[in-house]
Amino acid sequence: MEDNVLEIRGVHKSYPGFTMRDVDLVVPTGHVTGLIGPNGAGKTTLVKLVMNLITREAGEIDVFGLDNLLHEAEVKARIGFVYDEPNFPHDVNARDLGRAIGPFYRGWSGERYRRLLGEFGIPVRKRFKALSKGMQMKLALAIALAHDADLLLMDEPTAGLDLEFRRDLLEHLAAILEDERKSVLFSTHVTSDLERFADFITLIRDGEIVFSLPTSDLRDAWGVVKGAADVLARLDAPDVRGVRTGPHGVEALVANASLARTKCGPGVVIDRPSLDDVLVLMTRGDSYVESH
Amino acid sequence: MDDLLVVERIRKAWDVVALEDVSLRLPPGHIMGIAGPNGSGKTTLIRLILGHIRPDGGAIRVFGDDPGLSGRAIRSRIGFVLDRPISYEHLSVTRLGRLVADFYADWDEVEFQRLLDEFELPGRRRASALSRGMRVKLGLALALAHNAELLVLDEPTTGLDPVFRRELLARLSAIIADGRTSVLFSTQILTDLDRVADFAVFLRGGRVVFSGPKDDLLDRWAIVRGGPELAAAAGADAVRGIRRSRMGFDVLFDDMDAAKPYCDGPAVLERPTLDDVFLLLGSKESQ
Amino acid sequence: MWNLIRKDLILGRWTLIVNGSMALLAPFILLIPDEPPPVILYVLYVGLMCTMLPVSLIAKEDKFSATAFTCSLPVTRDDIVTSRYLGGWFIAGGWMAAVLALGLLAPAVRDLWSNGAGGALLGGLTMLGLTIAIVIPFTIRFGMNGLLFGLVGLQVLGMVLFIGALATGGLDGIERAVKSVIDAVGSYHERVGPAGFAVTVIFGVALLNWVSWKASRRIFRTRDL
Amino acid sequence: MYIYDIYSMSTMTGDLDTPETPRMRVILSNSSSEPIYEQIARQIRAQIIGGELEEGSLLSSIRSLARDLQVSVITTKRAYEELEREGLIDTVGGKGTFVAAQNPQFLREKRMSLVEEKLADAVSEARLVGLSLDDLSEMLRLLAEEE
Amino acid sequence: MKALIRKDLRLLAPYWWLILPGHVLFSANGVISPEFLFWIGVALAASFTVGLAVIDWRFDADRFVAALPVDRPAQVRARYVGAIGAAVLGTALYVAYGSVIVAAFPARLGWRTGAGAWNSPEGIAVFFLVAAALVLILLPLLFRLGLVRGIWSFGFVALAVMAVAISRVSNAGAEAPSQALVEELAVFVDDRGAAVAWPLVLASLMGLIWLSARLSIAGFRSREL
Repeated sequence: MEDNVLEIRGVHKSYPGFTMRDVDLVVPTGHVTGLIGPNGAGKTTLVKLVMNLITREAGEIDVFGLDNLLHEAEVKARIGFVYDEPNFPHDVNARDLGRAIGPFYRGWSGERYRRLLGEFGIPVRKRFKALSKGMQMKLALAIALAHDADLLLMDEPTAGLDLEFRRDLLEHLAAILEDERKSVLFSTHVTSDLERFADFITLIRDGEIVFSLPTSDLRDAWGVVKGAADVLARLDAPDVRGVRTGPHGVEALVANASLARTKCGPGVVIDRPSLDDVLVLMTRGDSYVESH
Repeated sequence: MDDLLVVERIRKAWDVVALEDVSLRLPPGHIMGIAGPNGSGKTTLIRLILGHIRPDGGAIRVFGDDPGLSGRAIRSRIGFVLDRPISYEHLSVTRLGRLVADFYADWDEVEFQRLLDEFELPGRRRASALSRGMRVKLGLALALAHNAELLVLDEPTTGLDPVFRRELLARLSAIIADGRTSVLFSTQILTDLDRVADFAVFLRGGRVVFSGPKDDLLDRWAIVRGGPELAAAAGADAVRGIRRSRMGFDVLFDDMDAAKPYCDGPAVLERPTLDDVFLLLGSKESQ
Repeated sequence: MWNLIRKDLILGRWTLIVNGSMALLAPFILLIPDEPPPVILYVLYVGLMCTMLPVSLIAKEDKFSATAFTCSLPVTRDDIVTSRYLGGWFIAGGWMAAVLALGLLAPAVRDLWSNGAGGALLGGLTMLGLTIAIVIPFTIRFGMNGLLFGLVGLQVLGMVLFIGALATGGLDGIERAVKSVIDAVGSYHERVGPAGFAVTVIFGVALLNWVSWKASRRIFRTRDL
Repeated sequence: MYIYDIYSMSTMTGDLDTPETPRMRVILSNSSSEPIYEQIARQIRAQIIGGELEEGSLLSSIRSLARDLQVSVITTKRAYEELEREGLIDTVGGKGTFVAAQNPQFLREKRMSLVEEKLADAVSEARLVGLSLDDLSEMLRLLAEEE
Repeated sequence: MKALIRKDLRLLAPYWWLILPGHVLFSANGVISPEFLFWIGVALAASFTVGLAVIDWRFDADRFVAALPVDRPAQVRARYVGAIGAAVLGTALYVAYGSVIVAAFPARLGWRTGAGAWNSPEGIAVFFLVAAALVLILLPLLFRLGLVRGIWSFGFVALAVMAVAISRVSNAGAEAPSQALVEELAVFVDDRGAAVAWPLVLASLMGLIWLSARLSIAGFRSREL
């Protein structure tokens, strides 16, 4: 059993206006890895590279220890995928989709698929176009979860879904993860979902992996130092991950809050960073290109 | 300065009840966030304010008038961004500006150009070529360029990344700084309300589950997470919601002091996040 | 790979039924007032309607950009291309045979086959083969809109050439060239006789499909979805 | 590396510590259990008693403070109301909010209660850690001599 | 209301260079006969009138417009001004194309001239009536039922109107219904004398427009957006 379900080494991919150069990423098995980053950072590109929807100029991608080009079919047989724009034909209903997709997967269970449809409240006969956006996403999820995949690859699966469904979905995924052979790679803008649920967080920006860290590190070791401008001088530079100046002082994201505490003394506020804070403080203003 | 928006016991139903007995008030110079799951009535409420539909029961007053009767006058003082931020996407940004400008007597072209620069929106680019975040900003620029007194935004932050969201919310905070303009926006991401929202309204199945200053929730309310013995707390009057958790029960209190007696022993007393409040408030067990 | 064809059949059920029924209208050709039409017309009509089936499936997949979904299933890209060719032949060929067989039940249609049956069938198969060989690589490379633009572009080009030839009086030059090609085929037909001619045509169509299949695989391998 | 240069850039240009009118400084923490409006009131009260905000100086308005701190207007209003009840600030209709005239005696009293409060915290912390009274007074003596 | 009209013009602005050449090419078929020219003219006029009528649905902007400071009667009035304007434009184009054709092929065609001819006042009035009638029926349905149900019900209503019109006129001349209508109007004008007939025709036309507008306003007032 591989200790890494997904390994991306030295991948190079470029679009007009966007390049991703020698990207390395490792997704450990049996865990949930959250992928966060601003629009156009390359989250969707990564997912598409793994699924071989787009070609790459250089680099290797191993899934379940197998090269995803040489063993394309076998690798994809064990991946459950959900894209931010579920692109099923519009005049198809859930029952047809199940009958058409089922045979592709060894682990497919029609019974589990029906149970998921019931649980997610998806009408079996209704045409795809007639479903609400939320319902369309739930159908894509039902299909991804119905064939007992070892890796769930999700690009923005909860876009436009409400809090209650997101919580149920996370609980559903948590149940799946009790089997430590399963893993989840989950890209989202709603970072509050990841805060409690993800074991590792990978931040990607402008085509570069900025870091891949356990969520506990971000939550417990990292800190946001808030204070007057002179506070920055007291911090040692390599520890600072990002700075933002506000009308009332500065906010500095540091990778070692306890170290910062010793440096700054008791008077300075050091908060626990939310993932939004991490993302905002490590992003330089508003540099957005078309989302990839 | 009386309230900009007054909604009294509004009822609206098609084959299913969309809004039932909803009341809220929005004074000038404040931000109100409306949160709720899909189909909880958020968009219905916005359509009522814009006069797209008429209520079946209750009354709604915007700037003191009924949107159904004097909709035109009211809408000339409202800036809106619908959940589809931009229509007529085949037009360029400047052309869209000219089209919308025609409808507003007090359209301020200088302000519109300034907003386009601030939001880094290229004038010649077609709206269809903009990302969702950029389109929301264009919608906002169009809404702000005729110094509207009430801004109505339907799920502006859905699908935006955190940096964009925080920037948009900061912009809303700046808008109300003049003390005259108010903002009403719906959202599914409760962290949007954490910071700048003054009032929070939680809708579930068309009913108001909470409505009031958001600070009450963050400063006064409390959550006790504990074992099965907490089931006994269900009866207490300060309890606003109770929900089964893995280890036992999570109980939501609307007063920190009322919660203290329940957290002796293993139970933990915490300050709630808006996500927790929202989930616990409407949870089935609490009804 | 047969799963892919099965998937297309299930998901494209309604499209196939609607377009397929068009082929069933073939016998109405008999209503044309003058003496019964040559059987080649009947077969070509059925052939054309049947080739619309795979083309409409490809158009549907292209319209909803469902190819990304198909490509995410546990299949290789080559499987997808191969399933389009085999699927095309299987669906179009199969339905064409069925419709023609069905037509035999009606006596009026049966005696249509009295003369020139072989040629007609050959014509139908050739058209089927040519359409599949051209449409699939074209749609993979340029998508359905590309194909439509291409067709419209060809028509406009044809019109321009025609007017150009009309203006410069080169019309008969083109006629002569076309006539010479027809004569060459005619003389070849005499030399090898109908059976030999049929074999060569079938071999030609098969070769074309093979080349087209190879090209499509190469194009699709590097196409970003 | 990108992150380093942002840090050094901000210090080099020194735009952070340009001398400004003695402005009120409020740093909010969102993970402390103290409500936001109390944090605001506490920090402004300390800056008034500490003398950084002299008598009569103009404070930023409720709304511009809310905008700066990215909090709700109601929060800053509640903080100002609390300070006004304590007589530390007063709002002149139309002109804004000013630091109220503090009579020195009232100021000393306020400072004394502040010191008392801090000592009480120190004592409770010490008890938690198991420090005895002598150790605590020893530490106090060392700290006092240092200044 | 003026802003709404300018809006529609602005929306069409990027498309003019595409619409006009298409129309000119299409109208060339009118060379066959006045009947052909008439119906092609009506088709062209309809492309303007119906195009304008559904423009906000085409861009999925009906909620966007309803959120602007305009009341519903103003939207209806602006839509009618646009529709009638388009019908006038269609009529003008019809006459223009006709005159170009007559000028280019005078001898061979020998179209009828004088009273009851395609370009006589009666001919133009009938053309305008038919072009406008189309949209005067469609708009109330669109405003009351929205796009999808509006177009469906329009289909049925239009069929009914066509059936009535053709059955009434068929005895006069099956193969040229429009010219038959023109003759009928010419006879109507002769009987009563131009001074009486034309005001009557104009009055009935205005009445028709007014009635359709009233229906639309009533329907749109209570429509939920």
